[in-house]
Amino acid sequence: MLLIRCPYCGERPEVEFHCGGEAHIARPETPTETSDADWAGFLYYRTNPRGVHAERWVHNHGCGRWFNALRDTVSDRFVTTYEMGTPRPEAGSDVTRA
Amino acid sequence: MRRYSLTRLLKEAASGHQGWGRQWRAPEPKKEYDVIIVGGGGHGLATAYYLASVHGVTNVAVLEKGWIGGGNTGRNTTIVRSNYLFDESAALYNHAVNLWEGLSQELNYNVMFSQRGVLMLAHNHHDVISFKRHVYANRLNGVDNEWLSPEECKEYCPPLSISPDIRYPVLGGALQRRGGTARHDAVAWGYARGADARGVDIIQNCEVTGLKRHPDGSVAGVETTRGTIGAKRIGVVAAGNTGVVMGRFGLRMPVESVPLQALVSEPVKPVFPCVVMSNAVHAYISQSDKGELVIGAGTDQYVSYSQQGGIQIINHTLDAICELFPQFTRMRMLRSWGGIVDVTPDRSPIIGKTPIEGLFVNCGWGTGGFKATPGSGHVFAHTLATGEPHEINAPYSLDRFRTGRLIDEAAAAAVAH
Amino acid sequence: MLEVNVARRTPAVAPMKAASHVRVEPIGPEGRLSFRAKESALAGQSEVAGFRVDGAMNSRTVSGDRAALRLGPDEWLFTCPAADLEEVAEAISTTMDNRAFSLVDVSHRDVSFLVEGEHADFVINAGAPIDLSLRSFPVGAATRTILAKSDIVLTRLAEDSFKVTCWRSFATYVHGFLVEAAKDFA
Amino acid sequence: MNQPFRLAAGGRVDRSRPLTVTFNGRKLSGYRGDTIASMLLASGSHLAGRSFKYHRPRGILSHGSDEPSALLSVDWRADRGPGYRDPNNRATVVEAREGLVAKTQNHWPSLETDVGAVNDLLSPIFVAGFYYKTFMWPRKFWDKVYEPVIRRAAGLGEAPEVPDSDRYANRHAHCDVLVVGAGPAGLSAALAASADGSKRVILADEGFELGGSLLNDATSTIEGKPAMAWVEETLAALDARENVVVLPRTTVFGYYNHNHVAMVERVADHRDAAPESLARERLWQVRAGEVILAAGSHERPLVFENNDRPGIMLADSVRAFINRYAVLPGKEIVVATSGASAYRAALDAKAAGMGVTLVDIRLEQDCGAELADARAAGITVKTGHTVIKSLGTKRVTGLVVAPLGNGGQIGDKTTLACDCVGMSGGWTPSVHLFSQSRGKLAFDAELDAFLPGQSAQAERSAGACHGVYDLAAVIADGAKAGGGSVTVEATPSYTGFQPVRVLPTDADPSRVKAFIDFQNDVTAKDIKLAVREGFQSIEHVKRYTTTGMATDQGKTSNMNALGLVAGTLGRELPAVGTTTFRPPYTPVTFGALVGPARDDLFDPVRKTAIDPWAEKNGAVFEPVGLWRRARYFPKDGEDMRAAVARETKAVRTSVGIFDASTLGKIEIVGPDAAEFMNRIYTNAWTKLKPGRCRYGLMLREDGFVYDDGVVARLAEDRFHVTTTTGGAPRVLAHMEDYLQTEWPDLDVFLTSITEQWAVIALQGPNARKLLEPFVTDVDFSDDVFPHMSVTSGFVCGVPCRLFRVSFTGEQGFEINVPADYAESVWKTLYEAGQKYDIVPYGTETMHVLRCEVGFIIVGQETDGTATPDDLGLSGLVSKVKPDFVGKRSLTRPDMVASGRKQLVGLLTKNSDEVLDEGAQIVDDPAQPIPMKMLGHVTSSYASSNCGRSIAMAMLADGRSRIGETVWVTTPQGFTEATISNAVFYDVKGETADA
Repeated sequence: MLLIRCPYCGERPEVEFHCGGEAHIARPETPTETSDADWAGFLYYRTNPRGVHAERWVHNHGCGRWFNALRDTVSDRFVTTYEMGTPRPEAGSDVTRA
Repeated sequence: MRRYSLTRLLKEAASGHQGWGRQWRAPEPKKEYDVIIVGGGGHGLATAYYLASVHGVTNVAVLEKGWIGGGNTGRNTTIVRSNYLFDESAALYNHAVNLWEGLSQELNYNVMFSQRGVLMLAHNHHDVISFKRHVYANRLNGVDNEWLSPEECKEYCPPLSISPDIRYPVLGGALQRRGGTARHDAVAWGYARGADARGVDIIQNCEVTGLKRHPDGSVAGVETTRGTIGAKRIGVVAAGNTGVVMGRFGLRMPVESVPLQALVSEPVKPVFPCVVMSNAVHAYISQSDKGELVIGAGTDQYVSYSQQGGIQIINHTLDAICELFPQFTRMRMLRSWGGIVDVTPDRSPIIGKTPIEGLFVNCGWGTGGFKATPGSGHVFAHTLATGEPHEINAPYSLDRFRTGRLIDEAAAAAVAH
Repeated sequence: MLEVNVARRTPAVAPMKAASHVRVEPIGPEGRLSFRAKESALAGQSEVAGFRVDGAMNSRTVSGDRAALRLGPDEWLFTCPAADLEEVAEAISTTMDNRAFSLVDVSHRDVSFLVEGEHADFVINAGAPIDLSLRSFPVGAATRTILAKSDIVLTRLAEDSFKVTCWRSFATYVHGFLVEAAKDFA
Repeated sequence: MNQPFRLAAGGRVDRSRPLTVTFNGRKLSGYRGDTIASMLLASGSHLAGRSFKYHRPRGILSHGSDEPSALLSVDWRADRGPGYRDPNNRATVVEAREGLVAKTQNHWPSLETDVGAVNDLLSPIFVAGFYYKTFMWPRKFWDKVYEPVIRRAAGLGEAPEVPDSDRYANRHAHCDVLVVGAGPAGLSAALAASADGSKRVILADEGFELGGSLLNDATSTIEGKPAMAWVEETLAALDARENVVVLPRTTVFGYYNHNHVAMVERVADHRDAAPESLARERLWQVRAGEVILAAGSHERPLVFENNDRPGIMLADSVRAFINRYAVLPGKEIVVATSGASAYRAALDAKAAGMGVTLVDIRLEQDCGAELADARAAGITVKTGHTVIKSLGTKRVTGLVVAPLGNGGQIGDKTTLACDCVGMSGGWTPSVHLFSQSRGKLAFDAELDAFLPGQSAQAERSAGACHGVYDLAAVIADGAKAGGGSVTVEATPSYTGFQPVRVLPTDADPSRVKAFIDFQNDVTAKDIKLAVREGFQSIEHVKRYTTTGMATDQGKTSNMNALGLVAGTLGRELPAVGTTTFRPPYTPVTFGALVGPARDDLFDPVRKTAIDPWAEKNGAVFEPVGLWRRARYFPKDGEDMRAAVARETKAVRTSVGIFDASTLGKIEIVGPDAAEFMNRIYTNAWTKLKPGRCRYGLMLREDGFVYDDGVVARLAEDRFHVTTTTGGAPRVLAHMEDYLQTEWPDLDVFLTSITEQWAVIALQGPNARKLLEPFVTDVDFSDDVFPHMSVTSGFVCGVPCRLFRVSFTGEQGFEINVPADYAESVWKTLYEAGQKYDIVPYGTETMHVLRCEVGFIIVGQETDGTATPDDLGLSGLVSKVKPDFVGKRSLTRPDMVASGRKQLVGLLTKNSDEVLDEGAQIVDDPAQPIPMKMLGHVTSSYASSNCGRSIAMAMLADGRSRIGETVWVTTPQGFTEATISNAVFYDVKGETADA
């Protein structure tokens, strides 16, 4: 079970959280003017990297806040967590391989 | 290929089994192949086998980064069934079951396909409607699936508790008698042996690191840890690693890879006659020929390539198992493990063309790929041989995510209101 | 003339006897208000109608018979005597007038239990996965977390005394779970 | 009592506490501190079971949890009745207790004479993977004949037949340092880690006595004192420290992410008089700052012909039985070894009075001090010798040995008569947990072992599992891992061994049964066969031969198998790879993993405030998500159809009362509340006036219907939203997600009030007449309080939110009252309703009534693939709003394509016939299979108000086919139905919309 550092509550066990998938996928400003292909890209296409992954989590059984995290998908190690709306940190942009 | 048979087994026994040769060669990669298959799991090996046996395409290589069958093929709960709701799914999975039924004989390799029946339990009014919808749709699609009363469920699976006092009483079940289990490793090995005998090169410990393309953009071959290998067509069948391989080819995919766990108990004498699945309480269970209870657990919620999940997933699965089978709490978990499954937005696979000419993909089987192995390989072989999808896999295109024509079995199972 | 003031309260759970020296007892009616406001709206003020809103995250600040549980950056659970509820709500609305905030009465949504006695922390840790050592969860700590298969709000009243709050329909489960866990300390 | 092989004195058993257990019906006697294995040996017997495949007689190989052979079915509480028996318990770790009832397994008719032993004669056929090569003809025979036979032969013990009578506990714990293993390394580590009192330390050991290898060591000294004296002092010191928790009988079995470690504590099974309330086992889920692994090592068997005979055991186990249990494993022992440590066993056996011969494969010059010590003790030592085979059947009677020429040729054989053999093929560090932590293993050729390499988590290894074997060094290594440092004087250990995979022999290796995996009956020739057939990765060999896949998970066999594969391939051992270890370290009961989550605590049963009344009044309930809801209220003798017919009629003719409390409710508050609603729902909210309600429809971003419900605007900045019962949690989560991550600028707050307000629905022409007298501060006149209005007031004296809404088409009210008041308000209204013949109704009647008037239920008519237009609800989709969740997806090509399934009604030709919900629809029932399916029935009821059956369906292009006839599946075949509008009942009199 992962140990996740909520930016508001500190380290808490994974069962208090829900993962919301890849982060920083911007919802098109004007969906009606977005092509079907681009809309599909927004809805469905994901990076799914082997290495550091930016993803959304919500502390839904805790403070209820959404936040972002960088996690290595090979080691499952969290590089960092950060508040919604802040850009992806440089930290750990290196991709580990196992 | 020297055939296996009882007589040969007896002859070998007399001579100390010195006569058995390799089940498949370990060749050096050639400069070029007509078709390269990336991924030596069941689906990839089956694809190679049918390319050779059905389409006469034998200049084929299967490139496996580790050892064949080492991914989800060797890590699943070996359930085979085809009682899916939508026409597209029924066609695909039933195609597979038809092939399963003759597979041991066709491959001359006993894959121990055991049609012990798959019983899916209904625990609430909503399940009942959903399962009856399946039963009726299956009937009209020629897929066997029948509705059983709780008493009939108990009769078919004596260890089952149909007490009205349990948390989610059993209100009935949908039984597919043709469903069952098979010996997962044997499927990979049998296809490998069959493909090898027809000239296919199975190359293990060979990881694909990049794509070579012609000036016109079409595929020219792959970069691997064992050098560059040319190819006219390439089929990626990399399951959990699809995103990684396609990423190396510069393509983004509508898949996410998550851990899926499973476990077995210590072996005991026969106690569980069939496969039981319960979506409402999330439990799958059967008993292997060796006597182990084989239990499928859920997926973890996050993308991971670690092949390791959290213990809370195991706990919840066993909660459900022991609710339905309270006599099993004193059984012991012997082994648990994780696989990496690639999941699509509609939980249905992608089998067909990609934006790159000559590059084809077969992925997104999620938690249910093993059962489809023969059918998947068969239609993907057709796709690779002809360059066009077989009518059965035509609906499973990448384009459906643009048009919205999803094949959403998961959603069709819907949610309790 | 028809008597219309006939409604009476019925508690969510009938108390069970825990055969243990860890006591698990339902707490009676209580005024509970879910208060939400962003930092900007509070403009640095430290209290709202007698409820402290400057407490640290996941802590409980008591002033008289009123307590404020800081459950999120912009979320508090205010508790007060059931009888004071309306007056308290009035006061809060007045103080917060023409500022963005939310005040919702959840007095009947929630049910609370007292878990008390030596090893009360072990009893709660039978279902709650968080660290309850005094170092990590001191007296006065309060947080939303999980107890087995239910959400709870957990408050530490004293070293061996906790308040467990859950939604009404989960009360029987939570109560049953705590009583079962307490058996280990019979 | 009869313990011929028990030493008169010594050992760690408590002779003041004699006890007896039952073993295959006969009494075994022993003492507290015994295991069933030591008691069996004390009685002079080794025979403890039959092997998995060949049913060969097997004895006791080891003295610990790595035991592959001596597996027993144990009834732990025979005196308490059924539900306490389980199979496959290792005799070597079952702590003896008065009254235990143990049985051996996998034989018929008896342990001594087992018909299955015929397999041993057929073993030339039953080689690795033989079943892949046969049993294929005739095809049908696999399921019917071969497989059943194979299954009956396979399997070990019998599964429990009755529900478990024990309870199990769970505990989440946190510590700074978790020490795994209480041998010399672990004790030393715990001592150092806890020294300054600042760290919380947990020390866990699987044994029932702490001390690890030192428990079996009667001769070594530490700081001049007997080793066990050091253990006792250390334990006393640890007990005195408040920051230390010491857990015996606690197996650390799983090492998960982020130092989440799972252990199982055996709490009750060893207790003579454990209260029934005491949990049998407790699962510990520990989050550790760091983990110190001091798990020790496993001794390797020697691989030679018939190395599996009863009486042949590991050399160190011989020591354990003599020194710890004061039991002689025989009278005449041959110790066969490839290394130094076994000399201790020989010396201890000699000292205990056994006749001892030592056979060492190593040459004189390769031996150390141990050789001289043994000879000095008068032990005959044959160096440079190999073991050809053992003799005997159910007990070893001799060992055939021979000298090895320097060319490796076999010299003259001699037979050493014996009734016991202690063998040692060297040592394998227990790196299981390190490997589970996903640390990388590194091969050490010097020690012929995989050792912990690069760590993946905050963990360190110490002692034997770290490749450190000398006692003094082990204690120092432990202290170092614990963050301290000590140097102690201790008896030098005999260390070092010469790796041998299979002992040299002149017999035809293809005929010899030399066992690698004792439980799964995997022999050296099986491994070689697998390699010959092209299985060269160790994972392939494991899967093909099943070596290492038995209940001992290959603890004693993996290195021998690995070495043999490498040797056969002529590769370096690491090149073959090591198998990755997965949890659990030893098998763990499902019960421990389930813990309290059984019966009433499996899943919460959510009940409404009115549920007690419903139960008293004979309601039949149904589960809806976690909720249980009243489905209908049968009167004497009524079945569901009759009860529902009565309830539905009553609602349309007078009044019915319904508990709608489970509907999800969310209070949406803030200046931007209306804007938020506009973005979440498909329809517009800006113009909705406070005091008015509107039906709202919500999509997922992919355009499919997600949820629906009536929404009331209580004030400019306050909405009271209702959702479906099942949808409540996900709708709130969906809203929070968009609010926080897409529109953080909006000033809106969401609060769940599902359980704050219980909801009593009064529906029917007399609803208002019944309700009005009990409500104060509310004007019921239609112009002030029309259909789709909301107001606040008092009902029966308590504050309420009163909705005038209808899910039945009749005049209706939904009275929201604070939950604690609901039952008494309900009772009051029900009493007063008697003069209108009020009926309580449940979900089934609710479903019928709403269907009669054409209301859908999300989750019944919809299945996650329906658009608003499919449901005929395009009117609810705003054309003017620039955007809302899901809007863009609605214009995707296939969302607007023809042929989509649309909501329609179906009327059966025979008006009494009620279609099956889920039934499929076709145009031509005579067409060949696969048929073209046009849609399916989503809802279907007998409607007493319509005087016929009614059904809703999703049908391809259905709206354009009204009036046409289709065929619908029935259990027997097909039936004819006419497509109609999905509205079946024309509400008479004062309707909802009046």
